[in-house]
Amino acid sequence: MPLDETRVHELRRDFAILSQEVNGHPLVYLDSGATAQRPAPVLDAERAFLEQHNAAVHRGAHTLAGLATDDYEQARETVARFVGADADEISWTLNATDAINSVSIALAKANAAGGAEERIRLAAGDEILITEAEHHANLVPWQELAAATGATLRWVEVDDDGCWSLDDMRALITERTRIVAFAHVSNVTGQVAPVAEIVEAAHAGGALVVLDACQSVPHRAVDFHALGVDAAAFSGHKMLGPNGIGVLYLARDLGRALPPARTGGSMITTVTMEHTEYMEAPTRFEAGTQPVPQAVGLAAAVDYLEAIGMDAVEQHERELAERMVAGLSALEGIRVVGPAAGVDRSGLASFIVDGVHAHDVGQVLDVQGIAVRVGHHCAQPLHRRLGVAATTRASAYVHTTEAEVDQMIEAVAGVRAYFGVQS
Amino acid sequence: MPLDETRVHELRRDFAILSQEVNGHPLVYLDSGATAQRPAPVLDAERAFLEQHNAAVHRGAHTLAGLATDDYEQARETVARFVGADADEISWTLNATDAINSVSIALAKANAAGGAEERIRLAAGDEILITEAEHHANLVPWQELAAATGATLRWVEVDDDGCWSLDDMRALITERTRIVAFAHVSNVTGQVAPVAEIVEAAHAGGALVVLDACQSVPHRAVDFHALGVDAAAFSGHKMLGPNGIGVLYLARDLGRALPPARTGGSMITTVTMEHTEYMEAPTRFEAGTQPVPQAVGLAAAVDYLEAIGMDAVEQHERELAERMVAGLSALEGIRVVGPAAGVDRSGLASFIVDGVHAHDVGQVLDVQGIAVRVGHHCAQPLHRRLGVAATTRASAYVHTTEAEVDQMIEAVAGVRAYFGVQS
Amino acid sequence: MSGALDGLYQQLILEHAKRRDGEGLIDDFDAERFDRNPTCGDEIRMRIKVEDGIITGFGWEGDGCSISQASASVLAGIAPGLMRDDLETRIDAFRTLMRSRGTGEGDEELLEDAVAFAGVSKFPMRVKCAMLSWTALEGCLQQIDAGQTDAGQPDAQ
Amino acid sequence: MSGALDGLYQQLILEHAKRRDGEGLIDDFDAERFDRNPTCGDEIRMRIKVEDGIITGFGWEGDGCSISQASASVLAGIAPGLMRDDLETRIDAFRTLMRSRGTGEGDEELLEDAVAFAGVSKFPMRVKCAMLSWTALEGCLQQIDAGQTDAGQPDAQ
Ligand SMILES: Cc1ncc(COP(=O)(O)O)c(C=O)c1O
Ligand SMILES: Cc1ncc(COP(=O)(O)O)c(C=O)c1O
Repeated sequence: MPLDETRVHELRRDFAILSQEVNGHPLVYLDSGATAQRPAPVLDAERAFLEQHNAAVHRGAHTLAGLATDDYEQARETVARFVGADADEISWTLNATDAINSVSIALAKANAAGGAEERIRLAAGDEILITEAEHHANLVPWQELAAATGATLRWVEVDDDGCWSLDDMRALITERTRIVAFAHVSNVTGQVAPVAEIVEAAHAGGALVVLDACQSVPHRAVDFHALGVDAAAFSGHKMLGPNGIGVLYLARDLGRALPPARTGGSMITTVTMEHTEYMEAPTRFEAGTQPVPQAVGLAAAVDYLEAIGMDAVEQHERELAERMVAGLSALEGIRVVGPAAGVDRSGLASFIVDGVHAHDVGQVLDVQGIAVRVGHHCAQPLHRRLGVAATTRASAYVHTTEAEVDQMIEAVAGVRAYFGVQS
Repeated sequence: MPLDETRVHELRRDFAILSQEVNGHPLVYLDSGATAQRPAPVLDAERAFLEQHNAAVHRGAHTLAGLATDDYEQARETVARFVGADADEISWTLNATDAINSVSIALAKANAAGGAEERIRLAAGDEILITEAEHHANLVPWQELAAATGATLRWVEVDDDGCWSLDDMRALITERTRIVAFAHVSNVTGQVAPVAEIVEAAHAGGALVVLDACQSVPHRAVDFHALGVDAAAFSGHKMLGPNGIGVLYLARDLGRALPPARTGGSMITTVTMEHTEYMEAPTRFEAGTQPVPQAVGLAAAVDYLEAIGMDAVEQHERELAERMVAGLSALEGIRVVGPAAGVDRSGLASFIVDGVHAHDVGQVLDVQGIAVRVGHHCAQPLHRRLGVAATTRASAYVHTTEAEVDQMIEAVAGVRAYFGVQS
Repeated sequence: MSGALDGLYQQLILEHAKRRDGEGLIDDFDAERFDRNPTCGDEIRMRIKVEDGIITGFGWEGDGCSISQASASVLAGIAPGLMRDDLETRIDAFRTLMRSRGTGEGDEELLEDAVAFAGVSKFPMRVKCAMLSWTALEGCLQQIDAGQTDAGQPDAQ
Repeated sequence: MSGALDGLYQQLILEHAKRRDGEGLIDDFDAERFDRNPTCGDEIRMRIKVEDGIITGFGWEGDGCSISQASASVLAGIAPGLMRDDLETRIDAFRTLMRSRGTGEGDEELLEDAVAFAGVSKFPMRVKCAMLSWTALEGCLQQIDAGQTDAGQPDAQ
């Protein structure tokens, strides 16, 4: 079933926050790329859990603890199935950033301890390959791992539109490459990476592939097994789910090989004062009390998205993105970055208004109730390459209407005149 | 105002989960030491935030982002004030375990990178001092840090009741000691550590003090500045607040010296492909999208606790603990561990039922609707010293009544007979 | 209280928890395994001897709740003298019973005294207590197949 | 839209954002500072010269929103020629105005063209844009006190 205007308006009723007025105008929320809003079923699922089953999981023997543990593991199953993974390949983290750091910290630990398996060992001369378009969350942790191991960080450069090419990526994958990390979908340009092709090239040389799936899992059907990646990360708050929960996918083999980044309760089998033995994945990667109500909420978000259908979500956003790109590009002095028209892009558009700083653009939209994001979007190198400190980004989700997109475009159309910039 | 029965019954109305029946009996929840329940004002605060102000903080320029940022920083102020800290000394983590790991991982990083300040540098011959009573969360990370730096892990031993002494601790603090880490209140014995005295001894030798405040902050007034500790950790879910949020306190000096354990968005000033510069504390320690609604919920929990008054909370729990200890100790074949009667202990009692495994004890209580925790409570070394694999722990909170404690004692009184253990 | 509990703590289980049949490690063995339930700390060390595909020696040492200890004791009355394939069938039957969430009764011919554990399946959190010794035995059999005799890995769940 | 925005984007501010008075780094200077607002990426590099306690040279280079750029331009009309103590009084007055959340009007004698920023205080998220150059100048003065001339630390917030 496509996500047509009727259905979108039905869905909007689930989002209380969208019925608010902001600065005297109905809120037009076009910042889902930064954080999504949560529909009532997600809020209700979390609250029901807290009012009926809440208890420490995997620890107690009492009835509530049993119910809570069932809900918790059921949530893991739901999320795993949603992304084409097995439940024991999914562990919870604070957010996607934490998930990526868990991999880089674990790799640094494994190397420091010595005796790590060949495929997770890095040394001087080895290379970690990323792209110039990465979010800082998928960039700085690799700088740190390079510093810790003596490996070299390399990157695929982007073009004038902020996009990078498969050919350039392939050319940089050599026998020295040990890790290839990149975003499935860019949070600035909306470019969609050819994951399977990169996995093939990377695995041919024995490199691990780490996928930043923050902007893909919420917006299109994703199957980690089919893609063949070794690790992946995404966040609950970007997919209609709770804050305070991220997901780390570790393919079974890698989950067996990696030591835990964090240690503590609930992830051990035996602890003496001298020595500790750890459980297997995924529990090994879940030290301390986990975000249990959040896992329940995230599973409810998955149910909500599946009820809409991820293909319908993708299609809806593609249409909105095309509308944004066409409408904005038609304006004098506006440059939309990212893939050319007709090329796959996710439901967002980042743009530069000639002569007006992004912050001022955002301000003009905000007084009209339109929430967009302005800044470097945690991608400074990309922006440096684009020659600006900041862009303005409008990002859509399931509740976004064509009318909202049009309203945003019309507001942008008035910006340059307001600031007296000549065309 | 003391927390008398009338007031306790008033408070109970805020906890929907407590009005449930479990196994045909009204729920008697005596497992707050593992995870506390959340009163309606906490749930409502989180939901109100999500339905009115939810947005990415410190990032957007739009109105919601501004409101969300205000709420978020206001929550930090509230929590900081509650524990006698300045707002910039408080950063959010996944849980207390994550907070302690953030310190140990940061120290390992600082050492590996070289050039760390003298006071945070560890080397072979240096010592990390903990106790045999620690929760695994305050034990395993220090084993890891010792392994990473070549330092030696030492510990204060406990006596037959599971308690350790200030004299023994002092005797082990030498000029080699660089870190002293211990629980303010033990989650098994309820023993309360003489923090100020230990801080004095540790600081005299130049060692840092890391306080595991998981079981103190929820249950009594705590002032980190007054105690003089260098770092401290506690969890939202144990203090009527949300899961998915922990608190790391870093005294200003230490916060300046420590590198971030995690890196990514929102904690940087400048990122190039080659190099990254970080913000100052607390932002430096908050990579990626933070648990913003949880921070708001945690602040609501603090408000709730402050409305009761932490002295009243402490007093209430002291009375309940005395009642537990007296009632249980009077039973044939029951041994309560922890401080002797009359000595300060928090609102819990862990005990051993002669001839009956803790798991069976918990089961007998559970069918009567009484939820207690059984197991090693993430303190295997302590239990090994007590000569058992598991104990049964009853732990109270603001909503616990004397009648509930009595019910628990009566249920325990029937256990040995049921299993046919002779007295 | 008794009513609710009696389905779980059958008289036979309470007796076995005290009798502890088969307790004690045998010296002449082909496989040894140490398993632990990390949630509650129950643990068992088991050794078996297999000759011509028949279990000829069986002994265990353990610490844990009455369910886990009784289960090892009951197993000591079943395993010795069986062909290993037959034993595997029984392990599977026991696992099926434990997973039945109160609906199964168990085949007394296959499971003998172990049918007394049928009530445990209504208490999902106790199922792993009952399974501990059976999983350890399964581990021993796998070791023999793999030709190892070293103590097994602590159980992860 | 104009109505709501005009309190923020006073005509004088829009003009200054274009005029960019004082733009360009001076070569002969006693203090230099680079500050950046990490949230939005606005940045400024500022150099000043001080002789006998009087600001005799002032120049800046920057990139950012109109508020931050106009604010630097306005400052260029205020700072040169002032005694440093006097300048500090004005920085404090500007900060007070910015923190007034729409209630302050600003003393025109002290703040001159900078009173045009009064409306910014109603937009809490833009206050740090307006403050950027003023904080940088404060940093320069502190450097002179401390006897350093190296570029400052990037601003943490
Ligand atoms: C004394 C103590 N320290 C640390 C922890 C770990 O807290 P969390 O599981 O919330 O990280 C706990 C609770 O489990 C505790 O009681
Ligand atoms: C592509 C991409 N990667 C990583 C992140 C980091 O996610 P989080 O802040 O939830 O950790 C984001 C979102 O901010 C993102 O868009």
